Amino acid sequence: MDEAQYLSGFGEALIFIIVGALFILATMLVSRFIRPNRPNPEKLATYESGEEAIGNAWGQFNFRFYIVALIFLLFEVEIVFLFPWTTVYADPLLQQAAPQWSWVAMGEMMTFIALLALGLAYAWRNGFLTWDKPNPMPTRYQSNVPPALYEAINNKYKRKGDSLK
Amino acid sequence: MLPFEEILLVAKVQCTHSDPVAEELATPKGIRVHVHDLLAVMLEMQNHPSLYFDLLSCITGIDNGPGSDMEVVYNLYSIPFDHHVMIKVKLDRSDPRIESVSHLWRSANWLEREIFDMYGITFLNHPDLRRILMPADWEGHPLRKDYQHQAYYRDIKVEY
Amino acid sequence: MADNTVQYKYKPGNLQASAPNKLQPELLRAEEMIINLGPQHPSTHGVLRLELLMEGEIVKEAVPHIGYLHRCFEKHAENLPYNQVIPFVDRLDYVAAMNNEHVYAMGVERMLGIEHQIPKRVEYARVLVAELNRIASHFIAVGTYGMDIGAFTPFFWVMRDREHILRLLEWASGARLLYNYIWIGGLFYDLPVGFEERCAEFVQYIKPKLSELETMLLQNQIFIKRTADVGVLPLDLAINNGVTGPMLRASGLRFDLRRVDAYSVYPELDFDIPVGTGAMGTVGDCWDRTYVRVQEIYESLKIITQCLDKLNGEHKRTRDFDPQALVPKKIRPKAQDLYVRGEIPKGELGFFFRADGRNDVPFRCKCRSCSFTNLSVLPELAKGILIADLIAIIGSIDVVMGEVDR
Amino acid sequence: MGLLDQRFENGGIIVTRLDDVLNWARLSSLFPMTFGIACCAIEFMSTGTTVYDMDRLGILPRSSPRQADVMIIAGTVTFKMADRIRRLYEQMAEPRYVISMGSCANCGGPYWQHGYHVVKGVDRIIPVDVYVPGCPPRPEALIGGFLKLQEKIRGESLVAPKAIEKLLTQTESHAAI
Repeated sequence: MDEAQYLSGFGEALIFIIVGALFILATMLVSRFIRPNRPNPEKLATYESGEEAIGNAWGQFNFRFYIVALIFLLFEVEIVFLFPWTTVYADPLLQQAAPQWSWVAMGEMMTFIALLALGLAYAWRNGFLTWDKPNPMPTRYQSNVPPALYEAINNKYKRKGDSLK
Repeated sequence: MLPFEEILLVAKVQCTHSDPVAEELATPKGIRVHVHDLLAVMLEMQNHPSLYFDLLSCITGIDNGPGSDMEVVYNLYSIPFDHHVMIKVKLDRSDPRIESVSHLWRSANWLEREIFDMYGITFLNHPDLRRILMPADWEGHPLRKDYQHQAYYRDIKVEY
Repeated sequence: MADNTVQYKYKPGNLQASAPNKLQPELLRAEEMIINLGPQHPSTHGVLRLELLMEGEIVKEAVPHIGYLHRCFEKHAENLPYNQVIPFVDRLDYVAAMNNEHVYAMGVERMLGIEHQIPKRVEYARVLVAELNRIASHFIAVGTYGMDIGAFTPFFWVMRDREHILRLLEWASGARLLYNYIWIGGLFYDLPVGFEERCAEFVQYIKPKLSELETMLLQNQIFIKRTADVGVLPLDLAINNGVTGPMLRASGLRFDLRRVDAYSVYPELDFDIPVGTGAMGTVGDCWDRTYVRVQEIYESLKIITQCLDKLNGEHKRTRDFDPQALVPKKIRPKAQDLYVRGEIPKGELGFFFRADGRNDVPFRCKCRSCSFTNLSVLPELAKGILIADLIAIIGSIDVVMGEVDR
Repeated sequence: MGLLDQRFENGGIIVTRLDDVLNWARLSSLFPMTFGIACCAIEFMSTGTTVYDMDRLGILPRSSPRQADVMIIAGTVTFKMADRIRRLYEQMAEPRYVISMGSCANCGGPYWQHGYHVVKGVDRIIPVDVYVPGCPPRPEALIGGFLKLQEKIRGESLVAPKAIEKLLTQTESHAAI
């Protein structure tokens, strides 16, 4: 409606952001003053399992991780768009001003989602969503003992007390 | 169930260097074989249709002290026939070497590594003969009878 | 007197010098990397370290590094008289100390030739405390395994119930965890008055809790999804790898030394040997291993009930019964080699003794520990699995590092 | 005597020193590192779970050294492990404290004579604040160790912090390398 209120909504958010940032900065500042600071090579090491990291972390990763991350990000962004849209698409004031407003808004959003879904279907179709299946490969070992002998052991100790029971 | 004498006979057929000796003072009863006969005897023990020693329970290294010899003792057990046997091998203490049996029993892999670690006995054709329990830069083989531990490790006193 | 000043001097490269990596980073192919797991890691059950060759999430090779808890058991056993070694035997598999003591005492008695003279009451008391401790050990195994998989509640439940066992054993022996209760030729002390009644109460208390645990953990869909068909160990491979205990039974072989060797008073007791059936997946998977452990708790309860019957009936407490009557003053076995084995919660614990007949200390005492050989199967199981499943497999092997490294 | 005990009488104002507030904050949320080495780790587990419930003292195990305040050496320290313990200790955020739990960590315990691979006391590797005797110590003893540590922290001062003083001497030895 009037401009002042419209702005104050953002103003509130701005104040939240500023206070939040200040809070974090203040706590970090306080801890900076009171914490002991004695770095040494072992302390600055990244790895925490008690071993020394060797080599570097710039190895090649499978492309699959990147694609999954990308698809995930896409739908995150979609959600971000959906939230403000839900607050306005059924707004009675806007509907009064333009009677077709809700249908247009709905149609636009559905098109947007359909486009993304198409992308997802494409990725799915191309097999980017199928994750690595484990393929356990214990050494094939066939002992010379005939399985019947083990079966005999199983029968021997099967249940001594069946008659006792 | 085969009596011990027949197990001994089975071993005897495989021995080409010297006859196996029965050790009566052992529980389960033991067979002492020549170090070069070991692999043949072990292979037969595992695959003989009335023995089938399929479980290698334990491998023990023994150091009989300076001036004497070293021994490796294998404890075999046959699950299908409930046989026990103890196979003993004597080694030269100055240069202890013996064929690995880790291709017959996979459990021998780590057990042999442990004996290598503790006694310095080299297992020929072992896939991965490294120290297993002690640090890689430790000096000496701790369970030898003449072992003296080092005074310091990483500048920490080893003695109390 | 030990001087307590910091003596350690840090030098870069110390870590690699004491436990060098086996896998070489220079030899990696594209998309492969080496991940180090442990020794400080919440899911490796102590100080186990694994070097993993990974391709994405798939483990291609696992190299276990052990020895971070090597406490020189064999050196102690060869330098101390037989009876003084029992505390060190406790500290091998420290969650099942009674079982270790039982096997060790049995071995020395067999060397002395007094194995069959032990009074029945002593033997029943030994089996009773050993089975109680077996339950405690399986509780730890199942509880921490649930925690590895992501189920936290069962862990608290089993720790609560385990405390009752610890209090019973503390009442009998005076210690909570490491007891030194079973002596060579007897017991440290007869069971305290009223122990049998309390024990029977405990059995009544624990039965409903166990079925709760089963519903909560074994029938839990998340647990089943995480463990069924994971880490399948075929029987032939298991035997060839020297795997024993619940792991071997989960692979489908009814092989329990309490039955096979029929030592102590076990032949007089009626109990079943649970085996893996592949109820939720394949025979020999992680679910089967956990299932076998839980079923063994039931079997142990059966044994305990029967022991209590005997201890209250046939082999009743008498005023002049001395559990130390047969304890030898001087333990000097004849010259011989002896391999003794017994079933502890993790599998076959064996001791190889060589006595020379002249000394009170064994010439050689080797401990064949089940966790050690059970763990050596891990590289086989780890090939080609997801790294999340690796945690499930380590937990299902149920390693106690004190016993692996000795 | 608690820090806030009986101090609300005069108009609800708390007068305290910065030292006290800091010490109070530190001692009330001692996060130990879940670093079980041997038998004592099982008792440490017992302490953490249902029956003894360490949580009621604000003691909550953390898995990463960066998030931990206290390192509990729960078990036998071997020479192979010594390098790792030292490194994990270095990686903890300061102020950091060490509780040596059990005889093995205190002095080598039963392994003092023939234990060629056992470090005779973790204090040869890292400075220790509280020693808890026992083999293994009962959970009550470990909780007692924590209470002792809290007492120790209560007496610390920002001006001359004892734990940090000790560390300073070590960083000098680091700088020398």
